[in-house]
Amino acid sequence: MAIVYEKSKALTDAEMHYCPGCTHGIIHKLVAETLVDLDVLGKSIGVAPVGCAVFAYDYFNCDMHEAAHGRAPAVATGIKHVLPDRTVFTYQGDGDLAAIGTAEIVHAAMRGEKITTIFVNNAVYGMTGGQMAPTTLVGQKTTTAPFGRSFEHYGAPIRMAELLATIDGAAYIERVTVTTPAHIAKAKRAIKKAFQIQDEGLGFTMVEVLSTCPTNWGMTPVEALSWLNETMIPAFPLSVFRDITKKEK
Amino acid sequence: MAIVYEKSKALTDAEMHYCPGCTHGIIHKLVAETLVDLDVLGKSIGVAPVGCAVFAYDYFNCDMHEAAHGRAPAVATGIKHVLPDRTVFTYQGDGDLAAIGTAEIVHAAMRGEKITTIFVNNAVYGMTGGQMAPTTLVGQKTTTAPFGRSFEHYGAPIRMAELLATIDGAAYIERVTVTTPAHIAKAKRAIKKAFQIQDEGLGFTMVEVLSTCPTNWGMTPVEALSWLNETMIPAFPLSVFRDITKKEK
Amino acid sequence: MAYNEILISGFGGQGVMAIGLTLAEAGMSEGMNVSWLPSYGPEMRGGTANCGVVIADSEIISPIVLEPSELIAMNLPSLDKFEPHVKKGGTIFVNESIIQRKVQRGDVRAIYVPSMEIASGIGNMRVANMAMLGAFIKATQLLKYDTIIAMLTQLFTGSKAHLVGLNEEALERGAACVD
Amino acid sequence: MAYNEILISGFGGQGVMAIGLTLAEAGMSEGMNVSWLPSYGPEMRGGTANCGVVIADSEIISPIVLEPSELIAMNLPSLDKFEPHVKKGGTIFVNESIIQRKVQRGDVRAIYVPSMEIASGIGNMRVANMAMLGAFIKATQLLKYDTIIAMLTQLFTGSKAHLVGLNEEALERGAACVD
Amino acid sequence: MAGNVTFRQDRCKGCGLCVHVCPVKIIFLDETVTNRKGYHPATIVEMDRCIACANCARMCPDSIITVERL
Amino acid sequence: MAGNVTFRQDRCKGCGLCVHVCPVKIIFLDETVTNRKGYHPATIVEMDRCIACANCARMCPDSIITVERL
Amino acid sequence: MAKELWKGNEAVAEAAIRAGCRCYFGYPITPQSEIPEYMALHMADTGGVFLQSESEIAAINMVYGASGAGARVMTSSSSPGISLKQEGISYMCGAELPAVIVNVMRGGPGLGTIQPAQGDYFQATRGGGNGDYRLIVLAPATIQEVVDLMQEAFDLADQYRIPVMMLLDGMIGQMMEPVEWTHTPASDLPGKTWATTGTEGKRPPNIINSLFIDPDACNRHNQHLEEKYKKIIENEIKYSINDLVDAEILFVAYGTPSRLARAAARLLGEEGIKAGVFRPISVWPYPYDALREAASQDSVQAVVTVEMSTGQMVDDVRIGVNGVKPVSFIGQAGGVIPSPREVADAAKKALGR
Amino acid sequence: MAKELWKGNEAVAEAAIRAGCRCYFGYPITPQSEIPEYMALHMADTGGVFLQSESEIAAINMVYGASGAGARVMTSSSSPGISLKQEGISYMCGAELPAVIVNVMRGGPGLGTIQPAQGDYFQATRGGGNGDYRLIVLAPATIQEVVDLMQEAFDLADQYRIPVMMLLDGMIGQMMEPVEWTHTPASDLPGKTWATTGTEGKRPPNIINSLFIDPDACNRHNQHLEEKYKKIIENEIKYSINDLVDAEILFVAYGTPSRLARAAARLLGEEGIKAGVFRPISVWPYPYDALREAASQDSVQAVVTVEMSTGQMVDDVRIGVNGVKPVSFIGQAGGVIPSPREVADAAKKALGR
Ligand SMILES: Cc1ncc(C[n+]2csc(CCOP(=O)(O)OP(=O)(O)O)c2C)c(N)n1
Ligand SMILES: Cc1ncc(C[n+]2csc(CCOP(=O)(O)OP(=O)(O)O)c2C)c(N)n1
Ligand code: SF4
Ligand code: SF4
Ligand code: SF4
Ligand code: SF4
Ligand code: SF4
Ligand code: SF4
Ligand SMILES: [Mg+2]
Ligand SMILES: [Mg+2]
Repeated sequence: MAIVYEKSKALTDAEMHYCPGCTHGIIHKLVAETLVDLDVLGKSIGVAPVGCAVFAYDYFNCDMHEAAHGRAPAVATGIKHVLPDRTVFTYQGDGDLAAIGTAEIVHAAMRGEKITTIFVNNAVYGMTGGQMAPTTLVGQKTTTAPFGRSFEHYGAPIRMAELLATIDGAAYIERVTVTTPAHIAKAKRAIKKAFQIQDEGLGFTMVEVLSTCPTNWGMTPVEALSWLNETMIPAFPLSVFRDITKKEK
Repeated sequence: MAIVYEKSKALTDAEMHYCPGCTHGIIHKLVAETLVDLDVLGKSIGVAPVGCAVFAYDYFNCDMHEAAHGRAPAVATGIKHVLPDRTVFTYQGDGDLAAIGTAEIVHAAMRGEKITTIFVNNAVYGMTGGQMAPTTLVGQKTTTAPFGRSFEHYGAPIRMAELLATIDGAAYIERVTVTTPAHIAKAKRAIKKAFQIQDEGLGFTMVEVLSTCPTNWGMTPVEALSWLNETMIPAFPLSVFRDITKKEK
Repeated sequence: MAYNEILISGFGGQGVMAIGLTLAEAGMSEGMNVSWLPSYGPEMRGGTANCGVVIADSEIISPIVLEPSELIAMNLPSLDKFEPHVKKGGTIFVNESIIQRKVQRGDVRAIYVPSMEIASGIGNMRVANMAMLGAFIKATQLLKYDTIIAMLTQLFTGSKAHLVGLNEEALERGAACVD
Repeated sequence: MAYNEILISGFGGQGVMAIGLTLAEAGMSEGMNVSWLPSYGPEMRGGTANCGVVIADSEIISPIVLEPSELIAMNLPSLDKFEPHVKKGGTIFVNESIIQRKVQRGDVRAIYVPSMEIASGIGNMRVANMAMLGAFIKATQLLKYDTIIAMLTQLFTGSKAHLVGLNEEALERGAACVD
Repeated sequence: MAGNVTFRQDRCKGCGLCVHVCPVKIIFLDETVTNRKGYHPATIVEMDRCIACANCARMCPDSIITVERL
Repeated sequence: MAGNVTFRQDRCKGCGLCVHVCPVKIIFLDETVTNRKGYHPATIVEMDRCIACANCARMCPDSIITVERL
Repeated sequence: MAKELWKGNEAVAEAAIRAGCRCYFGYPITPQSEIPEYMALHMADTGGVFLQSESEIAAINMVYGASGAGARVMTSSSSPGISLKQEGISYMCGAELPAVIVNVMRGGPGLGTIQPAQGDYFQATRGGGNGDYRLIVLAPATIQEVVDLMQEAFDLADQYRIPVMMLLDGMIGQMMEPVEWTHTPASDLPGKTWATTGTEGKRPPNIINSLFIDPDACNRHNQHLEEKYKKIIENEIKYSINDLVDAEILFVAYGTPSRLARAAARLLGEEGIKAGVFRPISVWPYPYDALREAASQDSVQAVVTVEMSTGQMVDDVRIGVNGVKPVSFIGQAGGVIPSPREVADAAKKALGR
Repeated sequence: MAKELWKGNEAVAEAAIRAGCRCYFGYPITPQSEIPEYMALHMADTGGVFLQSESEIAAINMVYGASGAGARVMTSSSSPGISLKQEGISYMCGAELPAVIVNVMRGGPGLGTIQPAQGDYFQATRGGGNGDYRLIVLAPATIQEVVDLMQEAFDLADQYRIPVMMLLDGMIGQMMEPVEWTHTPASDLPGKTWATTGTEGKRPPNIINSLFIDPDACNRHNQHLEEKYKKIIENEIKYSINDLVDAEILFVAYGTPSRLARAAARLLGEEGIKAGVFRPISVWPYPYDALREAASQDSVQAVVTVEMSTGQMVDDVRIGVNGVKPVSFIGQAGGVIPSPREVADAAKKALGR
């Protein structure tokens, strides 16, 4: 009897506090599995954000540092410069990374910090109760955009992968999702590649993962998967936006 | 006897504090002339940065608001939402806009704020005495990069025009310079177009102007012009990066 | 002189906050001073929550209910946590549908309400909290039954008007648990 | 007991800070207590700047020179601004190359040094400040001439060694202005 | 190619994502059981139909599913 | 097409940008004059050679040049 | 007018709108997100501006701009978010711009907890930002008072050209109490002739600025601000006193703890110990003199400060009491609410009983 | 060892390197940019890290990360930049991480001026950030003291797991004085077993965190911090007293103004008035008891606080003196330095002469 799948050793036994069916949990697994696959768990330091993933420090079975809202890339920069041979990653939501933390992520990318950022884009501020995020879709209703995000007032959602891909220090940028087993497999490959490129010291790496927030979208977890596939992906195309290992070949 | 050129009415009689030959002064003139040409001086509110242009409030002959370092786009946003029929512009250096103020400029662009940003890129922190800027060229020596900016440590200079051009809310983004009378004429056209698009309410507009800092570059003003032309322009190509009026046609 | 300090506690989703709000609104419309103060547990989703309601005909000094005169315990952790703090001579309303144990103290009055059975009997699980409220009103005589009905009638209009009846029935059946 | 509070003031670029630093370094190497405090005017570029140097054989209390015992005025605004603050019996060194007027106070000693003429005579405009320093040393007898020479010799070596001589000459010609 | 699937039912949040992705549709939420968290946990009766694809386990956000190949 | 160029010499910073861009090379910094700011101001002697192109004025960062066409 | 049950956070927002606030900039944070959410829903009805900013820093700088442009403007946040606004607040004080800033305090330090606390007293009253400046800081204890002070906050801001902070503990933000909406007639306030609204070619340019590069000018500006602060100290101190007659204990507390102190006083009364409660309503300007006077009353044997913190306002109590009576402190931090029982015990300890 | 003439800012940087600091993150701002510039030039020699960050906020959060990873780390800035670090400082205090933060104060509020001032005393000693926390704050008055305290600052930080702030007025940053470099042997400090350096599979994960969502846990954490702060108050108070014998006037001043006060004391001495100077070196923990004791001395008739601000430390002086003697204040703000003459006059006024 062979085990086909079991919980990753890189996750602690703590029960996760995420809402039922929230795909934050799936993304955690992929990161954890990658740390095991690449055999870097013991030399990894993760940086947790402020957002629904704030308790990520309780879930990953490696050293963890809880950052202030938006500042995870700066914290990771501090860690990596002290410990250049360690594997350092940040795990950040769209409010954290694309709103308050815009400057920090842009500059970590510019400096080509050898870190990996897992960017969980769920088009909303999950933790604080469903307010508008910079990634909220035009027309999408949130508690602070009760009539739907208006283009006239707030513009269109920001596409961070595309934006960061304009920066030379970024070595690898891909956008994926986890709404189907196939997507999950692809997301896993992206995350693995990002960590590999980090360990090769080639520069900043980020995987943006489109994720659901059934609670604040007001949907069942399964409905949320469909909404993501049908409505979010067109606004946030899945693609590799930068890969300097390709150029080199 | 016809006057071919005289000091713009949109500049006060105050003597400017800029170093001899610093092209900040030329850029001031172009903005001033534009306000007169478009007949918007009386309805203009300018936002001055923290940087060598901090005293811009003494030079422009319109209402002026001095912002905290990097926050000019937020200040301008506040003003414009209160007074949507006014012409609002920010005048910012590369430290101000591309370092500490990264989040504010990105989000003003995302929201499509109907403001015009004049972005003076001189590849250095002028006011504080020549420290490295995010736009400092690789290899360029500064007081905080005494051995020259290293790509390994700091990455390559950030290209804000290109970065902001990935954002839907940006209506017009161009990079120009003022090192020759021909460049000056072109820069003037760009600035004029940006203000026009602002007044048409089409979105965020920015003109990045490559500018000299003879003092901190350690050059004569004329040498500085050549260095800019020969060394900076290749790193910061002059071009229109976004123009939504073009698409519409 | 009325100065009631009421604590309502249970799982998120059991209508704990709504019971409190209804009490506060009713108290206010009967001309009394009221306050309502929610407290959410450390868990950010699910978990236990409670609210304190003060209803008084004099000035309300503190809105914080630490030693309630009445406790409405919707689940076991709530009863465990707050039973010791109820004032001597106070009343504890126990949601006996999911609380297996009895009140242990001898110096308080205990009232047992099978709220979920009542609700499922009426055919709408969402009125379980109204059964608790009914018992409360009957036992304390603090508020008029009519005040609640009037509030319900205001709240549910149009297509929702039929809910008034359901709620009323829950109130009554809850009240019937008080002997 | 020496407790000299010296103020050196002039345009940026006149070597004001360098005079002060040289004094402080020399004082230190002669075993005295010293402090050097620069003050830049509100203009960020150009404009007037000054520095205060305290040289004492006792503990230096405050490094801030508000009432100098010696003032070295390199330009007119400096003389205008600080002449009134010089201590009674103090000394004012006037860069007479660009200061047209005389010292007005009768209770201080005034020494006039044509620093720029001296410098151009030597053939290097950058030694003008050394002429002022020479006058200062001669007049105050606070520091040894040799100390300065030794410092210069340490500073200028190799291809710059010839500057020692120029500076020395400037010091001497400045000293000659003191009668 | 049969599989064996185990759930840590006490931790199941009844989100239904495993149900959704099972290609052979054998997982269901057991409404007869309410776990300590108040949810109806996922379960399988027709285990012999399982093809051990592990879709369910890969999808489960709470990592409570283990899949073995018999 | 001759021009007349005036400088507010007291405000000139002697940066030489006008000198640099004058197509007919008639502007020079007058070393015989030191203005109140301590600079040698720009000046023109051969004014009749000026073609009133205003390059100098457009380039002057301190806006101290006025150009007229005679 | 009839009473209505209002939640503190929503009452803050509604009261601001009724006070003529037409401009809100803010960033979500628990436990005050109902304020921006209420504004998002209702500001548009008034033709006003609601904008969710990219950060608290952007929000305060938008407020800076909007206030400069002459608007009645506010922002709100909770503790860590308020920390981020400190530079902006310092700028607004320097540039003398009016605005209302609401801090619904949660437990700290750092991320702390989302439960109610009072750990930001120092930050609010001493200036968490750089330089010598003050805010007017108002600390209501009931929702009705929240509502009443909100109008006053905007008026004071405009009258003195100063930011006014509403310092609420998270409890006040979350609780509900009846509110009676009274219509306050508009105050007679100076016109905003300094605002940057465009010259229209009719006046010299207005400049909003906090830079005074010349130290003498900067010092003069600071002395000018000092004068203004003195005027505020003279005219705008607010406090309330309960049960001072024959009090042996004088509790000092602001916000919700003042209500705990009154509950403690009732418990003490049951034991025959008389206790009064001194409640600063303006915590800057602080009612030092009134407090000293109350403490000086012969019957008072000890002054006990009650806070939801590890002791911050107690500094002001010491300054006010100035040694005339012993001062002690009782409090809990991090979201824990001290019970009236332990407050009463602390008082007994202070009395040596 | 021979004395060398050092500029304050450069001495700070050199002393940090000698104290084992191997990590610097900062953002330029006048009047302290010589610190990062010196670090840029010399940190590499030691194999250490110098990184210019994109902002002060990024800098303090890099410090947060580097400190968590076990490094001896510092940042420096000046007033407005320090305002921006407040959230980060609050986090570091919450997470109990050591670091040294240098503030070379300039005039405020807002952009203010680049001239020296002391307007950030409240921010430094009361916490400009959210929540109940403290920093150790050291305020040297000479360059030699800067250098000596720098080593101590790093050691205290590590010993107590607390950020230590060096609070310098801009004057100390810019001036030059002779320095004697003495070699302090490394202190016996606890190992950083809590650092996030990677588990290597050999220990359970370490977590650096300031979040305590459960209020009881958060309160316990606050009480734990309180205990630590009490220990620091017991052990780490530093001050100096000059000329207390028979003093009629007691000046209280920190940093450069303490030297002005001594100059004023000399002027007063010439007029036959004896004046002593009490100088807190640690402004947190503040030497309240020592100050009260000094002020209680019979000869002392008045206590006069001297600051380069409109009056901030005077609050602590009042708390310390606690009414035993009258307390008054003399100061100038915005970069203006009060003259010994006016300080002496203020003293005479306080004496009623
Ligand atoms: C300085 C600061 N501002 C605001 C907050 C409140 N806050 C906590 S999480 C969050 C946003 C969370 O959204 P996101 O980053 O998208 O993560 P998600 O919860 O959606 O996964 C905010 C605004 C905070 N804790 N600190
Ligand atoms: C919060 C804050 N940080 C830092 C500074 C110091 N500072 C003033 S201007 C400046 C950078 C100026 O560079 P840039 O924006 O490129 O303008 P330039 O002077 O080159 O035109 C800095 C860092 C400040 N005033 N405020
Ligand atoms: S609020 Fe949304 S993002 Fe947060 S745990 Fe719940 S579903 Fe996930
Ligand atoms: S420092 Fe540079 S940018 Fe600033 S005024 Fe001088 S030359 Fe211009
Ligand atoms: S392993 Fe595959 S077939 Fe078996 S239960 Fe899971 S999803 Fe269904
Ligand atoms: S995916 Fe996991 S948590 Fe969700 S229902 Fe299935 S087993 Fe339960
Ligand atoms: S106008 Fe043209 S030709 Fe005449 S001086 Fe100027 S640059 Fe030369
Ligand atoms: S460009 Fe202007 S400032 Fe420069 S030298 Fe010519 S006239 Fe003078
Ligand atoms: Mg999100
Ligand atoms: Mg620049």
